[in-house]
Amino acid sequence: MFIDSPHWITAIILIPILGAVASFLWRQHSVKLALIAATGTTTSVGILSWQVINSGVQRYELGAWNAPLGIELYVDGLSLSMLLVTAIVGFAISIYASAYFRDDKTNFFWPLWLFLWSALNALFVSSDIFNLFVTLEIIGLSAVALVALSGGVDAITAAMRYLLVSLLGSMLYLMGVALLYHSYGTVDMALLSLRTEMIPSMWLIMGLMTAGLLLKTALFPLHFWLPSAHSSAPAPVSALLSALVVKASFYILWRLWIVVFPLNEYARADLGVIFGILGALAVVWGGVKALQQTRLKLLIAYSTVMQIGYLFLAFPLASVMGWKATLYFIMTHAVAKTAMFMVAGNILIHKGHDRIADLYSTVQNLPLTIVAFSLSGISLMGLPPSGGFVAKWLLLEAAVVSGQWWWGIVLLVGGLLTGAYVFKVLGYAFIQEDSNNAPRPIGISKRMEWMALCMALFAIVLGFIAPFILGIIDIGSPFTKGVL
Amino acid sequence: MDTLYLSLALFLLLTLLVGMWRIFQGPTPADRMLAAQLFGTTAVACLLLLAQALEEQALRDVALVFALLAVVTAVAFVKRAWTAKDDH
Amino acid sequence: MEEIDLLLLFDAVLGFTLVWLAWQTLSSLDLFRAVVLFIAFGLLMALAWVRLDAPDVALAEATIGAGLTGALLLSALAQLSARQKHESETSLFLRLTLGVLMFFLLIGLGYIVFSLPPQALGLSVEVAKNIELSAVANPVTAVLINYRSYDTLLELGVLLLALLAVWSLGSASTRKSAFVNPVLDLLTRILVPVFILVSGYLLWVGAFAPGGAFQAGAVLAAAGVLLFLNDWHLESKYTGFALRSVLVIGLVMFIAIGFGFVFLDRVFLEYPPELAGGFILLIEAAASLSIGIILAALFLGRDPSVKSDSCSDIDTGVHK
Amino acid sequence: MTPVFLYALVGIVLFSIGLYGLILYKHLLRKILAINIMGSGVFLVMVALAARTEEGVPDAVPHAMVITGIVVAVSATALALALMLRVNEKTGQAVLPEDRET
Amino acid sequence: MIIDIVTGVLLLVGALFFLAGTLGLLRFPDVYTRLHALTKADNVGLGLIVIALMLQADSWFVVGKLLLIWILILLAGSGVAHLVASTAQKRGLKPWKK
Repeated sequence: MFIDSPHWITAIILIPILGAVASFLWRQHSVKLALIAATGTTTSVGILSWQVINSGVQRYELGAWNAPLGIELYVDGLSLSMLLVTAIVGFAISIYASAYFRDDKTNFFWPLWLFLWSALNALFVSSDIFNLFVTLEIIGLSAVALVALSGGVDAITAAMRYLLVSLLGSMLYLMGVALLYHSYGTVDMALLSLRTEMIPSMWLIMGLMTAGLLLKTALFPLHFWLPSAHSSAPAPVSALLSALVVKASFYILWRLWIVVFPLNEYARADLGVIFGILGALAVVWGGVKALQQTRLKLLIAYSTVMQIGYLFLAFPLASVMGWKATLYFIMTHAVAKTAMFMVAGNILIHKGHDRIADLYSTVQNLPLTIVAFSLSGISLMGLPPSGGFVAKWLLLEAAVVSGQWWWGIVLLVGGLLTGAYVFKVLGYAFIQEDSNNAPRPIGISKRMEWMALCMALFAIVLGFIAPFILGIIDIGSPFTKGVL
Repeated sequence: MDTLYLSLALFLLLTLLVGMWRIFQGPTPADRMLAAQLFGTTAVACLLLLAQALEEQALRDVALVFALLAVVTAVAFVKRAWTAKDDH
Repeated sequence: MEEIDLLLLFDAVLGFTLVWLAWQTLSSLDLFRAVVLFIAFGLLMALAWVRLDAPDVALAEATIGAGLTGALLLSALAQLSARQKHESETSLFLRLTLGVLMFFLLIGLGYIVFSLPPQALGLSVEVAKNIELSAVANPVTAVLINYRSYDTLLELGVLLLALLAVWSLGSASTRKSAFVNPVLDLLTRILVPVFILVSGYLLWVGAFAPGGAFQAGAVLAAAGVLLFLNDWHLESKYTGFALRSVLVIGLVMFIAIGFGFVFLDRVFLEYPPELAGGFILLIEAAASLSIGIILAALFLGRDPSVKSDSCSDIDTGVHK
Repeated sequence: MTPVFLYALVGIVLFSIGLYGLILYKHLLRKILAINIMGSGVFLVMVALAARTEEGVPDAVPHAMVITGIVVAVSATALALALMLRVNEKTGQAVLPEDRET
Repeated sequence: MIIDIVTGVLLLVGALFFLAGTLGLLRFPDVYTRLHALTKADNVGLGLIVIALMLQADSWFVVGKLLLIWILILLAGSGVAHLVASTAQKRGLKPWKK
């Protein structure tokens, strides 16, 4: 039957590419074509998830060549969760962007974004570490171009820095790929997981690949490039970068760490302490810096630095529950951060600036937007019943089970810091001021307000549907070594 | 015979190294570019010798491509990069 | 054994020179010198590929690595407003720390490389075993266009994406021609057909000997670059949709043929062996065309259909 | 020392030099050249080690990967150069703000 | 056998021209004279080597390809020499005088 066809897995990669090509070819219709492609992509991800939920892990041999000679696609619960969150966030941002970009120049947004989407999907389903390099490059180049789209000095220099960092990360990763291939004769993750062994040279290979990917993921102290890039980009782009792009390199790192690197449980947890400490520092540093910011988009960007820290707290635990918490963090953060950047975009268009101190009377003019900001703030803080709460709860439980309760303190501190900066913004936004002399604010499209609210609500809803989501994550038990 | 080809290839590689001095020294960009041009031609000769010695057909194609692309870089230099402010 | 010794000597000289050139490229104060040294570096890299029995890579390096990258670098250099001759001083401490770190990295990497077994088959047996089924006789082309054709498909995407990215940066300033030179004109007229011929030859030869779509495309791009350098313009009626169609044809053809056979109970990118040869050639031809035009357009650096508003004459000094 | 290991050694030296240059030098053009040199280093390691087969016919898979890599590198370089020119146009210098001479 | 000797001699002389060209590039005093040195290597040096290798070629195809390479280098060499010289002159680079 049509819906049972095994080829849907290729559709999630091909539809956005073809959409990119179409919106590049027929420029005057680029928005329409891109929205069609976005709908098509989201639908195929939906069909693919239906297949995976019903019949388990999906595998696809491209060109009918199996590994190690060919490249295989592979979807388990982890890949699927990433695909789903990408589809939801991606679709929402597509609709938001169709209202956000009105002027002609930005019609490059559509092909660039669809390329990015295609590469993200390709990355999440690939099980070949060289192929992952190619997808990483597409992601890197399109993300850089998207940052530069607004054309200002800040954006251009941020894009340049981002490109250099991204290329450096790729080179380090590629060196690791080269050495792995020549040590074990394959670039297939599943085969590598059977072949790798803990020999001395493995340490440096692990170090190179990890360093390259951490640079792209912007874990403290390698986050230096992130705030400028994420804050100077147009709002929909910022949302894409914070919600999805940094997660892509994290996903590769995660897979390598669980599946490919030859670590036993204990070694993985011991090494994970380094990540845990860096993650904790990222949470504190990002939180404090966010609190100090005077511009809304920079504040949200530093909040991303902080939230990336959370993703690494599960590494010292190295337990299935900890990993589930990480995945939940990824999903919630993606959705909530998308909402926040949409809010920032709305405010920016509405008021013409995003200075936090001058946000007075926003609540009267953009009530939906401020509700969206509050809701996504709740999720980022981790208050019940939001998705963020589930993530923190899972992590706390995992920490207590493994007797490392102190990681819970980081969650607490992080929650407080998040609360502080969210309320700082809300505080200003609720000030009422008779603003006769202020420049007349610009009305914004209702679509933009509603999309922000939808995403914020979804970040809360993620807390209610936790059992369903956790069920999806378990498909193919991705966190057990030797299953890929 | 192969020994002759190979020693000549090595010899050409060495002359190429000597020629590199001009790239360093300049003084005008044109001098550097001329040296690079000679570099290309020497590399072509080197490749042709290697092709003969190692009996590798494809190396002649590489030499052919070298010859073609050398023109492009040289023209790019003359038309684009050679600006007056660097001539001393 | 004399030949082996000579070759080893050749390798040693080449290897040493490569390292030295790389070092000099980066530490040159004069940026022009750095670029010329880098071009020389690319040429020698191609010789290294030849010595490593990788003529396909040598062709790619000679065309793309040394040739087009060199032209791109020269052209970009010319548009920099000021050539910063002096790197501002970095602290000795930083240089030393970094140097020591690099030294350890080198030791580590060296250890890995030398601890690898001196013999390893990699996938060469698999490649050879299936070569009959791949419809091409050159193993590198077989990997690129059949076994790992998905990588190649995405790579066409990378190229197109890079062009989109460059175009999205907006129109760079156009350059007025420095002078019209009849000799250059003649040279271009003679060479462009040769380039196209060689490009076709590389495409055709790629099926059974070193060569293939990328190399062919790059040679085609070189022809384009030569034309642009000779102040040649695409007529404006071709710069819009027509140009864009050519840019994407490689990618679209690849996907269309790759997916076409899905309807005949194959998987994506699988070709029935009896038809594979023809379809692969079709894909490769479309791909080289797109690659060539994309690379040439990258050199031009702006969307030719957009009228550039800022026209600045950077190339001073000729008429003045 | 066989040619295989000689070239692999050259590859890792190039990789390290490129990394050093990328971090240390400030002018964007130098940084771009440095990344290209790093890339050449990786490619050299890939191809050199692919020649370790018994029959003397090298492993074609890394060769294909390197061709892919070269094309990716030229795409990235083209974008980097275009961005560099934009930075230069906007700020008057082809360096990142944090590296600017005061 | 005689062919081998002729080849050898041609190759050696060709290589000498390359050496001469390189040395000329190093020793000559200005761009114009260095151009002169360069074209010697391009035209004569490579020409001799190509002729020598043609004698050893095993097919007409190879001969044709070698010839094409030489012609290309000739064209490029003379074209570029002309361009460089005329540009140098336009830019006011003075030829060297004793």
